Amino acid sequence: MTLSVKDISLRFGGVSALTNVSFDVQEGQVTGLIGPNGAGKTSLFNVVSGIYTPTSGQVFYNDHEISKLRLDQINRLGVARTFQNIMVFPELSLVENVMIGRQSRTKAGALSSIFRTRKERNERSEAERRSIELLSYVGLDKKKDELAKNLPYGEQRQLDIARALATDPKILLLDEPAAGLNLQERVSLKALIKKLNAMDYTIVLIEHDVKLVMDLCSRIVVLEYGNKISEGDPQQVQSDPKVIAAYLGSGGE
Amino acid sequence: MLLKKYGNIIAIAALVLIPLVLNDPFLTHMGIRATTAAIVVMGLTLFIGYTGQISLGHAAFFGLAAYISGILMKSGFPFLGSVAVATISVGILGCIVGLIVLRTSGHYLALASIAVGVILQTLVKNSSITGGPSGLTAVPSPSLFGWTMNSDLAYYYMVLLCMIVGFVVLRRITDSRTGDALRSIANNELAAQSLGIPVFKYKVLSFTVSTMFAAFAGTLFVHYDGFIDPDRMGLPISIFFFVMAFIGGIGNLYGSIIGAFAITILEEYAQGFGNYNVLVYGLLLAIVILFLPKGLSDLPNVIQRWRTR
Amino acid sequence: MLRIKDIDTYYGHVHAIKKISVNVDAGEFVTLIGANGAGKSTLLKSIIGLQPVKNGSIEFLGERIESDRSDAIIRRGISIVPEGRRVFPDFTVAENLAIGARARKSTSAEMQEDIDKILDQFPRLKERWKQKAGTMSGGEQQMVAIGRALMGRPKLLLLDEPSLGLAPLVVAELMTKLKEIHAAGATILLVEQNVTLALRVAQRGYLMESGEIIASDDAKALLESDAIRKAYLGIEH
Amino acid sequence: ADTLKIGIIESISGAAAAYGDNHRKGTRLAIEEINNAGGFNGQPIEFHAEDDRSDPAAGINAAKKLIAQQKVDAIVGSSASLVTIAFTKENERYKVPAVNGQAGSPTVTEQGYKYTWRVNMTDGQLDSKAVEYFASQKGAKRFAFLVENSDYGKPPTQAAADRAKKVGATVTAYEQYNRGETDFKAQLSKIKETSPEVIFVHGYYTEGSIIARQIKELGINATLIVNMGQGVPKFVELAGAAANGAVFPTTWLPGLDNEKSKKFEEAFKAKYNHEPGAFEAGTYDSIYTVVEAAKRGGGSDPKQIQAGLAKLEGFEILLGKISFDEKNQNSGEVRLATFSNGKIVSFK
Amino acid sequence: MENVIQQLIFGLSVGSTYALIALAITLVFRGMDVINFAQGEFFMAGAFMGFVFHVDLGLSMWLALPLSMASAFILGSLLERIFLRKLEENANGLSLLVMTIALFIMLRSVAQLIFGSSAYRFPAMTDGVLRFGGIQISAQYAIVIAATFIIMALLYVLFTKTALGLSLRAVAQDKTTARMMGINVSRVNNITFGLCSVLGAVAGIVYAPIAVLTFDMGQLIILKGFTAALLGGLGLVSGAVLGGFTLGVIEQYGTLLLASAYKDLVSFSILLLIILVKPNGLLGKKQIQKV
Ligand SMILES: Nc1ncnc2c1ncn2[C@@H]1O[C@H](COP(=O)(O)OP(=O)(O)OP(=O)(O)O)[C@@H](O)[C@H]1O
Ligand SMILES: Nc1ncnc2c1ncn2[C@@H]1O[C@H](COP(=O)(O)OP(=O)(O)OP(=O)(O)O)[C@@H](O)[C@H]1O
Ligand SMILES: [Mg+2]
Ligand SMILES: [Mg+2]
Repeated sequence: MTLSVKDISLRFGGVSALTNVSFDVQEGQVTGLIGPNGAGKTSLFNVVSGIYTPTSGQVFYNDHEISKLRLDQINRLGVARTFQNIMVFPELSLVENVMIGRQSRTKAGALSSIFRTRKERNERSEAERRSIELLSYVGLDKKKDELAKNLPYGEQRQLDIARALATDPKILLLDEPAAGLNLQERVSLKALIKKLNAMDYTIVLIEHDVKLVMDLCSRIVVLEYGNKISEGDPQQVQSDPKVIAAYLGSGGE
Repeated sequence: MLLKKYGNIIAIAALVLIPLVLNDPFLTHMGIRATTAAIVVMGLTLFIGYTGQISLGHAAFFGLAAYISGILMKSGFPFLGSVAVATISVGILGCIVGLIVLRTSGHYLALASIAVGVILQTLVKNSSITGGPSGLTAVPSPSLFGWTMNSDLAYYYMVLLCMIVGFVVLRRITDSRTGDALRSIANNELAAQSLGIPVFKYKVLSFTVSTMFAAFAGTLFVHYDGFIDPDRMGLPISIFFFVMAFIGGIGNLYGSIIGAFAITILEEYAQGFGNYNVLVYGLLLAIVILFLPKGLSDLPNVIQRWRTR
Repeated sequence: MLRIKDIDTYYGHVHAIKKISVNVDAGEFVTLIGANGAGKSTLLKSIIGLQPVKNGSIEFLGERIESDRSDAIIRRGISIVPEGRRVFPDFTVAENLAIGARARKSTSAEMQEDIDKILDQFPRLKERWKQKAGTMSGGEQQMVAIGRALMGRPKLLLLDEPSLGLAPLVVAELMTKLKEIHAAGATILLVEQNVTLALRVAQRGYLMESGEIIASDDAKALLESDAIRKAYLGIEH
Repeated sequence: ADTLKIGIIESISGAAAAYGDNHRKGTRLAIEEINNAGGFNGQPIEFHAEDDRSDPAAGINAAKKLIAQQKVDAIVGSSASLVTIAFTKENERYKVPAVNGQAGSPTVTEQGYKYTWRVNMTDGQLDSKAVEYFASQKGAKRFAFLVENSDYGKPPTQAAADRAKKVGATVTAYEQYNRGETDFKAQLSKIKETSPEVIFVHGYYTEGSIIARQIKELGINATLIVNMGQGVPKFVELAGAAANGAVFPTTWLPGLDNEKSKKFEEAFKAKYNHEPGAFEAGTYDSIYTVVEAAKRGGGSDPKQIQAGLAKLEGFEILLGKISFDEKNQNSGEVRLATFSNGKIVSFK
Repeated sequence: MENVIQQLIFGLSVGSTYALIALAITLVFRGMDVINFAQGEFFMAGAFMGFVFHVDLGLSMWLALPLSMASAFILGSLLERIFLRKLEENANGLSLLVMTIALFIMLRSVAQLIFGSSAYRFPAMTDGVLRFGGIQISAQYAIVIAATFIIMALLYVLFTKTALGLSLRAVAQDKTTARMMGINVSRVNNITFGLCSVLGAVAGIVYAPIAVLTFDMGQLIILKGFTAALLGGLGLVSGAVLGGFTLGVIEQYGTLLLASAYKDLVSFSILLLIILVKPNGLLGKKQIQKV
């Protein structure tokens, strides 16, 4: 067991974004997190990645409590995320965007860069090579020198994934990675996630594309109004009347 | 093309040769003024331009180091020792101040930096070893190995050399992993942090380096002018440095140098307008902002865009 | 109602829209589809004057608008749900909706009527009425953006991927709603990634690729066309 | 013969601009008079003026420019002490004399520069004289100070406070304020508690006039002494009735009974439409001093002027007969004046 | 006890002048998302306009005040048209900020060219001193305090109850989207800047009798106004007023209890402490960034 969410509650003034949510993420699996709009999915990511401190409850990563850590510390432990709202570095090129992700896995300090030591130069060119490789995962290597702000919406989301991967995470939290992609592009995304999963990344996926979630995930957690209303494998969840009422609808897509 | 490739060398050659060829003591003097300012502005650019933060208190660090170095040398310390002690101690102070004020950001950081500036200024103004409000007078000129530097031209070359070294150092920082981290903070602090970048640490680092540049420039200033008073630590001077950084082109080290030279020249040129000098200075400033919102260093691009139109 | 003739749009040197012509007649429901980076959003931006067009002309209700200021174009009776939502983060839901009615200078009775309809459509917004839009969830923000556009009672409604981030049920309801307001007389231009859905609700469609229109036809015909099937639908199921 | 070229450094803009105005009026009148009377050696004298923006560094710029580029023979200025303190180093270095007729800080001449001369008295001398007079002649025992926290306000009043203690009076309070402030009730409340007989205010007349008003508002009953810089008609205009009875030490004031002063007053009023004050007189004197020095030194060369300055003993200017001490500081007579019904009159 | 209250009143009266400037800063910040460094100069310009109408032309205050307000509006919107309009397209907020610095330099210098370097007296609207028992406050300060609260109320209504206020705030948040809502951004900015100039004029005119008129009277007050606006919570109308009063009281007691030479040190240290504890000002709410 890698990630374990225990009794998490999160309140903003009167608004209860999460209420006593608990679940575990198994190593090497793709876990889905679904639920209606405003159910608290993103908030849960924000708690796990350290952006929000939970009002109560804890998050454990490999039996190590991380709910009190800063987000950069959590990232360094191996938890990376993408954002639902675009959060690329607009004024940096694509390759630079991804290279920022390499920061936590590189070491050179200000002094060694002032003296341009060989080690520093090697490390830097290695980081660049790796970044371009990661860009090719999401099909953006040809645009590597473009500024991120000039990318169309869909591609900015892809860039976000490459950037998160650059931190060499063990767990990857993806928040609606398919939003803004057309069907064909969703197919590539699906392939990418499968590939990553095969490469031993543990993945947590928030998506409103139910088909994508059902195809990819071995386990699914369903939230509604901040409460966990269901959990299980795709079959179980899909046939859970509570989930159908709250989220899937009886018609089905 | 040629300019791009040999631009640096041409620029350095010009900076070295022009004062020598023209041999106008006043021009040399303005050169010293501009290069000294450029050192502050380059450091400020690291913090404002690259890291995306704001400081309106750098003049206090500039002035404080000037005082320290001046007092040390007056009390018998060697030149290099005074400069080093002043720069390093102010750098340490900068680090401590950074640890405190960088908890805020945006306009509140601007205010916090102003507050720090005012506090330091008031302390200096009311202390007796600094000469109080009357300032520190008769600060000795630098002397190296028993040779006293009292030629302006020599001083100019010394400051110029410092500026070039400072430029190279900053250039290497900004072109490195550290520079990447700083720019990511300027772009999106939260995203940067979620990618494992210790944002606060980098901000403090950037602030400390920039205060050290200001401090170093302050020592160069005081041993040249031989005089400093508490007003030089004040908000107007901080704003002045800030404007230089902006006019040259924020987030661009060449811009810092261009900005420092341009404002120094602009101010001096405006003198020709007698009573209207301040108005002319303000107007020219406004015109630059209006037509070159990305600063003077953007001029080539603007011209090119204008040509292709 | 909207006649776009041979326009070009550039981002610096990037030629994002290449000599495109698009017509939307009064009362029509038209959709615009295409891959990432095809130029769909750019076309919408060009229509409302946010991205200057180089050549050609844009007519709205018989008048040339391509060199008008954006706000003036909007005030002619156009509303937009922009890409990336762009709600006003410091405004509450209430204020965001109110500002949507600014261009038209609605009376307060009209506004109340519109608000009631919108809250009916998105009950979630009622619960969040006084919350700052910037703190809302992605889908909630999308609802605000859609509601805000509807507040303008537009003659022409432009939607840039309105389904983005919405839960499946909400998307279905949204499409029904769009049909409804279309039936009530509004003209709609819809940009969507969810091609099937878009072509099901719209009457006519344009297919864009690298800044050009490569096909345009009846929605049904497009849905069945080989080009679309190959590019978008062939792989489904 | 060579033309005499004078460089003028004055604070046209910045914090000391009001005093730069005095400087400009005084010096220009003198130059005009001299040139109308045939100039120096039959040639009109030339001048180059620079704005020091009330900033010492800008003052150094100005001095470098005037000396190195304009090749002036002497510098007159500046209105601001700190500026003068900073730039006179250049005069020393290039051996070009500087003559000051307005700056008040003792440090200007205390630095001991050979090429720096001052014809007016220091504020320290003036303030101390005023305090001494009140302590010994008027039997005042309790003095409170309210001064601008700057080089302008502090050093002279500290000297004056020391003098007060020396002559057996007590200093009940020594409060400070910053340039530009407009409310002094906190300081005045503290001062009021110490029930002083005299309140000495040293600063610009803008703040000073407000202080005078607020002293009345708080009902403090003490004689107000202000520094020379405030002893101008503007003070009355700004302070209104509150100015009445305020006393100030000065080097010169209108209505003196001597030919030179009368002529100056007339010419000044004709040119500028208002009465001159001590600063206009001092700066006017500084130009005459340079020209006379050139005459006595035998030419317009900086060296000759410098030599001539040393020979000026006894030369009569508005401020009295010149007598430089070993630090080139002129001494002179301190007069006390007061505001009476809106007019400046001698204080008895 | 009486003295304590008296000193508090003194502090509050000084604070009200800070609050007046802070309110205008708040207006521009809410409307244009920029700190207007030229606000002190609008204050100065307004005071001089009042002086010209009231003293030079001898008009009664009832005429001079509206005339000054009208001229101030014209001045403000003119400046916006010439110097700021072109920058609004440019997303870079710093360029607006630096432009207000340039405006500050220019306005001040023009005032000096017109009115010279010397000071002028603005006659008090009333000379009276109000007394409550042993406690006194000059009537002019009472006018300033009244003006502060009136402007606060007006701004509050503007921001929360009017369509213009809504547009103004929308423009400050996101100009492009504001345009998509059919808002004429340039016109809104023009009005905002005009209004901030009007506020400056009102502040200048009610304050001028307390002090004196000089071309550089805006210099110190802008720093205090800026400080007050942030201290209370940037962008909040009530924050500007609270910040102004707080700063005034802090200064008053700082001067009373400690050496007056260290007054700035005391007040800025307290300020630094406050913003470290409350990084969004006294009334500002903690911003939780939603991602
Ligand atoms: N900072 C905040 N302040 C107030 N309320 C908040 C804040 N952050 C989140 N919320 C509320 O918490 C709830 C959960 O939001 P969250 O973003 O987690 O939803 P979600 O499940 O990701 O929805 P979506 O599918 O629409 O993205 C929402 O109703 C939102 O309005
Ligand atoms: N600001 C910009 N500068 C330069 N190029 C841009 C800019 N914005 C968009 N582009 C380019 O213009 C093209 C069209 O972009 P546009 O955003 O219109 O695509 P789209 O069809 O809306 O894509 P998506 O479905 O991802 O939203 C893309 O190739 C993009 O890279
Ligand atoms: Mg979400
Ligand atoms: Mg798009």
